[in-house]
Amino acid sequence: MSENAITRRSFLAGSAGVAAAAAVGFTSFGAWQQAHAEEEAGEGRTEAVHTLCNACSSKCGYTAYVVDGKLTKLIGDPQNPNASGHLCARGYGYSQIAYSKDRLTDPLKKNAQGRFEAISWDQAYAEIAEKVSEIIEKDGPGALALVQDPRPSGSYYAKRFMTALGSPNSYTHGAACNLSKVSGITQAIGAGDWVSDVENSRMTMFIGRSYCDGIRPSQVAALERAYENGSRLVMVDPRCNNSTVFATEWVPITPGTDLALVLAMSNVLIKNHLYDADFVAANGVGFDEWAEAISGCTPAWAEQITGVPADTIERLAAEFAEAAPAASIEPSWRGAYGCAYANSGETARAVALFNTLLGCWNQPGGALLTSSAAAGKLDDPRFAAPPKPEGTLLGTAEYPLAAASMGSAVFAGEMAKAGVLKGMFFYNSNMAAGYSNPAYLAEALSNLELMVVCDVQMSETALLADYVLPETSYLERAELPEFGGGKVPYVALRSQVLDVIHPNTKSCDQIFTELAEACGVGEYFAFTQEELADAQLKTVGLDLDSLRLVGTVQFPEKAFAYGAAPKWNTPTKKVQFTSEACAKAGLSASPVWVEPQTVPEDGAFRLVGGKEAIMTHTQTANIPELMNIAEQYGLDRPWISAADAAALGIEDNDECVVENEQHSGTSKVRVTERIAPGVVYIPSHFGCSVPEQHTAYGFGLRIMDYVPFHIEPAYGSAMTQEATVKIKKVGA
Amino acid sequence: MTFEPIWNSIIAWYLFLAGLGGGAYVSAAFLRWRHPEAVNMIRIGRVIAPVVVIVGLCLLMFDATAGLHNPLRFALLLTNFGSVMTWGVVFLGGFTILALIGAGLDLAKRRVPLWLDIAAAVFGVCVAVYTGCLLGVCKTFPLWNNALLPILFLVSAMSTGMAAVLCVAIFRHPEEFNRVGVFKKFHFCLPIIELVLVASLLFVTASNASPAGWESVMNLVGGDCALAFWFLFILVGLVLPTALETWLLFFSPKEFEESRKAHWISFASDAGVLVGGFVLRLLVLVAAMPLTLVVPWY
Amino acid sequence: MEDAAVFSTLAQCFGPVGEDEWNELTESAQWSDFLAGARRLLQDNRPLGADGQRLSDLRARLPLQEFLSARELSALFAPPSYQEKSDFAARHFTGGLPDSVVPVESLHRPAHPTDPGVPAGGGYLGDAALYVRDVTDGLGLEVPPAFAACPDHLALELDLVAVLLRSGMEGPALAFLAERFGWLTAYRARLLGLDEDASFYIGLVDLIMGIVAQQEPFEEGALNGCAMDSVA
Amino acid sequence: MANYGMLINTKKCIGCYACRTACQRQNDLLPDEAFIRFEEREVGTFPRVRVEHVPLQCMHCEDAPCVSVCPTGAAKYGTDGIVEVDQGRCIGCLYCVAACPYQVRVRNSQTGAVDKCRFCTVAAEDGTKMCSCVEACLTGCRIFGDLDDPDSEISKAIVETGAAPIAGDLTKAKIYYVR
Repeated sequence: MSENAITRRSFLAGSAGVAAAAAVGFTSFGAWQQAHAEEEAGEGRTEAVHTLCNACSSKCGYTAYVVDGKLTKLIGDPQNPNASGHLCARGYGYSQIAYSKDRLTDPLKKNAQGRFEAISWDQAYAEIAEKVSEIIEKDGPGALALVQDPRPSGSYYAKRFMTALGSPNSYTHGAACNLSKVSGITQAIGAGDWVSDVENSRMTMFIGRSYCDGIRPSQVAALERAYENGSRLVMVDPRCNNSTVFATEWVPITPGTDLALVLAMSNVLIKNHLYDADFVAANGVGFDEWAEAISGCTPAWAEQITGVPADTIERLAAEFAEAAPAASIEPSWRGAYGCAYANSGETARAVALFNTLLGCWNQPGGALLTSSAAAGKLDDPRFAAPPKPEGTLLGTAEYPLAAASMGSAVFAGEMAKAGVLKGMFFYNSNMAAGYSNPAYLAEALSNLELMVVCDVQMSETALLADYVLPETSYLERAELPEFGGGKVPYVALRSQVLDVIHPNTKSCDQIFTELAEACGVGEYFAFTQEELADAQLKTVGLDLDSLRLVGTVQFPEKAFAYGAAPKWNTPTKKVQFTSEACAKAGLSASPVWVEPQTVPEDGAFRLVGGKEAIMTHTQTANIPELMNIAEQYGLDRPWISAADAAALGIEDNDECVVENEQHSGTSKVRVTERIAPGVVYIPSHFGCSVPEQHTAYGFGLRIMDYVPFHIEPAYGSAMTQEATVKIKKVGA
Repeated sequence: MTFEPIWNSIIAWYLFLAGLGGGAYVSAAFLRWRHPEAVNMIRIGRVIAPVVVIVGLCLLMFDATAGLHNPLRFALLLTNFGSVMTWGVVFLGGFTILALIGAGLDLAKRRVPLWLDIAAAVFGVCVAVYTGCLLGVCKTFPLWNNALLPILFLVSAMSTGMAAVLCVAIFRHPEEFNRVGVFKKFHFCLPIIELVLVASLLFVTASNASPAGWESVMNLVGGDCALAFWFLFILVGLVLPTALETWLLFFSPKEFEESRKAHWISFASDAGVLVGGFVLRLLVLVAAMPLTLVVPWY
Repeated sequence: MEDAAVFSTLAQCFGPVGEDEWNELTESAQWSDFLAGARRLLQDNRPLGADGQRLSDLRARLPLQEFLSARELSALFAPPSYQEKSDFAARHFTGGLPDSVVPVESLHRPAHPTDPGVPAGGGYLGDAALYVRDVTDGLGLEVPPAFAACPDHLALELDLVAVLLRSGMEGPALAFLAERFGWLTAYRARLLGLDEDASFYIGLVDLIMGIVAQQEPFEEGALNGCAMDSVA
Repeated sequence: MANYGMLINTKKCIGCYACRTACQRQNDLLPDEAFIRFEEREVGTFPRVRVEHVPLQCMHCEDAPCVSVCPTGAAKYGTDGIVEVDQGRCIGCLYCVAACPYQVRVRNSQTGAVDKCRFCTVAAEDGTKMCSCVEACLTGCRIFGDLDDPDSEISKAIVETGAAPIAGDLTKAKIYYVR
């Protein structure tokens, strides 16, 4: 049979003529490896590109070095205020996501048998657009929602897409992160957060916040300087976390009772007239009512609840008074009152009020209300915002105190279960595994008519979706400038470091622009990401190319000035010791003691989550570099105190059963002195149930399996630590 | 961080087989000296020696993966004469060659010169001692790092060598087996010496300055290796053979001693010695705890 | 069928191909010719590309049954339709799915026998990928953009062997064959692991591994040969 | 001829593993190939407990047990007091791994050869920007320098803090610990 055209066909372009392959250049693999090794040592064609790390929301700026198209070393940018010249382990490890073998490479659609199949982008866009218009016709745009963990481009494009469709339901991951904290503080001082001037402080207290576990390099450096300057640094935490290396005191506390501690310290300040009376008088409203309400919260009363000795509370309050105003309670993030307990919002309010008693707002070493840089108004009509959707964010009525910028994503889950929400988009969010009880969320989200997930790899949430849109890794895309606040506001830029590795993946700005065009709202996306970025930068006197060269630029002229009298944009324009909104929402006008929802019956332990320095919630578990550390040092193991372990006959590294009504699982446990009795700590990163995350799958316990689905009254958070567990040795 | 042993059973087999090979040839030389008439048993000793050692060497090369990927590198083994392993390669190489010649001549029914037997036996002893020194120089593991280990491995090598020869002899040449009284008496007392050596090794290690010694001994005596140590090594490897041999050699009547049933009992005790020999190497490798891991340095 | 064509056909089985090309390839005459060519390659003891024995002694050869299991054989004799092929590819030749078995060498580095612990594969763009890309550039060819992430895709590697044979570079073809297909054992295990029947592809993988084994004796010469004449 | 060494202040180590992952990026190591290992010690009992993280890596001993036991000469004394492993000679017998009292040599799971900390940060002495363990440490635990030069930063720090090798004179180790 003669040769014919078909069998001579070839994928390699330029070989149609076949015989033309130059007979010259063939080297065997061995020879190539030899040459490749020498060339690599000799620093072949190297480029240095500035980008922002995507391993957590700090978005540290660093310089990536690329040799012949392959990523090599990463060096933190000194001029970036978050990195200050360093990166943490996650930064180095997560950069390898670009080459991960578990990456999504094509758009996927779930077929009738419930299995995913690769489809083309056009088919995906068409079918999604059809479903979206169908839902809008039937139930209006309010039946659509978006949940995302904000990143530079994502927070603009995804939200704009949802607003363009006419839906007000744009949520962030806040309900499982810091929603209660931000909302509670806003009720008290009208701002969602502050920056504690730790390095200049004479005393700073950290409640459930460990700079050395939830790492932002600049904060670790500040903590170290404060420690060396002899500042009094108090870690209030059920766990002796890694920040105790730079702490003068560890105050172990019963989980969920931080509110009692803060109220008791406030009580001591007020009773002994140790607080800044004129500052309170000048800036506060309703102080007397609060003073009266917490008159019973004596240190002795607090000792029963928190387990912290009364004289320690007395002493801490006195030390605060003596150190004021160069002292403050650090705002914390997720650990203690970000979203953990039924009293988290109120705790945040109390902490803000306590700082007010110290009169430390905007004082050196105190709590600084810093402003953030922002892009000016863009007059180019293409960038005009889509009309504001009518109707409010789902959940505003049920959870009036929840900060509108975040919304209660867990309530959105409940609405999906109830059929109010028909279509949901997820970007850079693994809600099904991390926000609340995965079993409940899986059931709720599978009730949706349309579920679209945009991510880099398959996640628990993507497994539930109808359509999965593969995004490029953060190293293969450029994003909008990141305007940030702090002592010196700045703007930082993520430029594209690597060529797109998987040709069929797109960056999020492309995806949401093309989705908008498919859904007929393309007119709000008539620009490229570069054009928008350049326009934004021009409003602050910069441009894209100059920022690309430098990576981060600071605005010294907008720097924070000590002593500036803070403006309280609360309804009363004062620090609200009593909040009318809280009263209307069914809470006490002024923050008083609220019992956490779950009280462990005998033999059960209070469950706390927490961060390991090498992991970011469930996002980095599939990175071999990082997971290998967790495996080698058993960082997935639950912690139990030496006293409790002895009572249960458990030794270090024993295989134990950890169970409650929600879930039961087995794991080796770590018996340690570094945790308060009556408490079990499970790190919040493991127990991945996604088979194609080959490195992460099935390793360790997932803490959220043990937490029932419930929502914090008025604030709308997921109450991620309102759970108790029992532990017993396997076979015991 | 839990400590994972560096070497696994492959290296334990290598040490065991190298020692056994050395012991087998020494047995052959001893038989030639004390029981020259036991020609077949001498041949058995000479044949077992090279075969077992070669198998051990192959296992070693298989485990040294970087060498397996580029076999040329094995030639570099003779670079650093400060290293015990280099001397080991010299002894093993020399011994294998001499043993092969000895076995070849013997199988070809040609007379094996005395000097060859002596040289091979000396190399055999060197190989046996080398396996002990190989571990002995590692300061990291108190269980290894003392003078007793080479002697213990030497005695174990001789004992397992003799046991191997006896085991084969029981089946192939029972009549010769019955007449090698002196050999059997020597073979009888080796496990007892080994018992004493192991006991003193444990005492010396346990009293080591660093708790790593204590941890290693606890691993052996009470830890997760306890079952293997007490049952497989002490009981099956040492105590049982000694008891059986005592009964056979000294208390049982002559004719019973040569009966088929007694042969089976001797075979069982020799097999026990072999099992004990291997388990000794394995336990020493696996139970040893490193110095710096456990040491809470103040 | 000539050796180069056998490899081209194998490449097109694993790579994305148009509907009419696939139908033309798998209509009976063409496909049985491919199987005959493959059968010859499995048994001839002659280096790749050399014509050696003529067609006449084809019959005297052992049938394919000697080399493949019954299931694989029946699958090979009845190649999937274009629709079946693209559906299988949509479910399995794409990344990030529970049963993705993307045929890319860097993802399936051969684990060393004594090292069960070695992870199944590294990531994309491993050394193998960079090597194949450099070799392709060296030959004046170009890796198609769709394969940017995986120049060491099985389709491209098979295609490269075919191209080398067609341009009279038997030595390099043999060397490339010897070096680049060790990972198929690991890949075959992944194919077997699928709960879906992949015997067509397992059969093809067995064919390739059989050919590589058959060419074993000739590979030594080729490997040293081309290492010497590697012109940078 | 310099004689390079390192000082590690474990009082400032927060056990964040940044040095290990940075080293893997700087030297393009496998995910399971770590040149730095960590010991964690709890001092005291609840609630008066203190945690100490101790990073351990090749001490580049002047009387290196690994060099003395390596049969193929792969482990050898390189220039400026840096102990090297010649990847071309190593057969993977793991003798050096057993002989190293600090257990800081690791076997490459792909090639089977053994490798260890290469004091790669020496390249930073002439200003090349690197993400080696010294530069990457968030709290500046490490100082690298020439031990023979009395007024190098490391020599002065050793004198000032009284730093000493982790296991006394077990070997002439060149990493000095402040604890």
